[in-house]
Amino acid sequence: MGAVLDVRVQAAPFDPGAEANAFAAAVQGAGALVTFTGLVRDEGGQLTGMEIEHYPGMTERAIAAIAGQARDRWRLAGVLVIHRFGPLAPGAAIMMVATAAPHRADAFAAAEFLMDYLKSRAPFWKKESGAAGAAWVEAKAADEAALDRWRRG
Amino acid sequence: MGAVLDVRVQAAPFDPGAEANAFAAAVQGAGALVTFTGLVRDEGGQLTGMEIEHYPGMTERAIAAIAGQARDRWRLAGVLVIHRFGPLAPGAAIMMVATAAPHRADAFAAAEFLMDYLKSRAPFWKKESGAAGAAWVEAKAADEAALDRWRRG
Amino acid sequence: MTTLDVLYFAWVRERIGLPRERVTTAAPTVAALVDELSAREPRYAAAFADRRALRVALDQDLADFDAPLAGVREVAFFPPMTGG
Amino acid sequence: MTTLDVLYFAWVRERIGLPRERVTTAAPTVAALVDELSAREPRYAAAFADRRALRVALDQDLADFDAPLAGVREVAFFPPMTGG
Repeated sequence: MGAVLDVRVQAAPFDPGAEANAFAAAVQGAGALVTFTGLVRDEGGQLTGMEIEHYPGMTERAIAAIAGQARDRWRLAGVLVIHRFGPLAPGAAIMMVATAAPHRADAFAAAEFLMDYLKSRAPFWKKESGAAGAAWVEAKAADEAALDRWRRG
Repeated sequence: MGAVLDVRVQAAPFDPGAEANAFAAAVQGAGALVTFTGLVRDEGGQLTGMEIEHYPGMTERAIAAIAGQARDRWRLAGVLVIHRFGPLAPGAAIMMVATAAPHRADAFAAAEFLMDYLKSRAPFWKKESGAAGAAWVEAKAADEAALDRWRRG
Repeated sequence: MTTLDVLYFAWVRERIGLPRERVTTAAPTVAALVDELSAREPRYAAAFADRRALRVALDQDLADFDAPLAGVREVAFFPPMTGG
Repeated sequence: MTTLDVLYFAWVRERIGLPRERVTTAAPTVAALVDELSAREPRYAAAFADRRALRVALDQDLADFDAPLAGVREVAFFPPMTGG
């Protein structure tokens, strides 16, 4: 099916609501739209900023492969992935995924799948800055474990 | 926890992207935001419009109860539910839910739970109009079955 | 005898031809009320023909057909919901 | 002997002190290349000390440490990803 596939890796800020509306208009006809937006937490004011490093070239390639898998696995009208790199302020949108489908179960499952794979298989690394200095965010075992549920199908 | 709880049942159109951004700002501090938007499908031009009937009073009560259950069950920073009634044009947003949480698994699960319950337990009825006339949308066995997965926990 | 507000929605409303009415009844349960209404006129009988296709709410909470009507002020009949 | 672009990201880059370099090597596998680099200087040994904490990509695809380097032009070392 002629699903919309839009992947962007960028330093520039983006407006999640405006992107969701533009995506909904682009896939018009689909009844169900799911979005996930990841925001920089302020950790009760402890976090002063975040920096995201990525691997140019591989990033786009990895995200496109993950999005393609989602499109093969569920009945989707479209997939949107936007992921920022560089410095980000507390409250800023780090990334978003949006999925559109005729039925909500497909849109939800594909969005969760995309998030689980992006978190652990796309080459991004987060470094958080606070009063105590800057530190690389460690990968969580739960994120790696989250991939298991998609291996059964 | 002082979670944002915002439920609106209205005839007026709404802007899903603008609502998602306003909700994100209201719950600032949460790292994960999930939205679901239900749109009127055009069924390849076959559908000329939709009318939604509801049960004033019970609607708000049922949605508030469902949202309260979600808030008790997952760690959430906020829940937003907007559902329209009255006439709707193809492509229009029928309803949306948004959930905000520290972690994405909670935000996704709560959004799916809200959708499953809203679909089958909130008193709304859809009537679709097309070239062949108007007809009430029939409830799907799959929607009733979707509730089962939430009964285990 | 008690007087109830009885509400109809969606195709139940269309078949019966009105959105709400006041009904004075001695019916002890929802099922007894449905029997009483169905005996009135064919349009009621048509609306209530298949009870498995109907849902009922008592004072705006979903209930079963065998629920008692004691103390209830508002009864609503409608098809399975299709929101979302 | 072959010449590779070797890239480092996140704390691997910080420990080694540079983002990329050209390496001429006869190492047949990723593991052999890691051994060779680790023998160079303490900063490499520090970066590669715990291989379970490292990931490797060959020509921008994730690979294992026992993968062969034949035909590969770009090797990247980095910690587990933390995007999303």
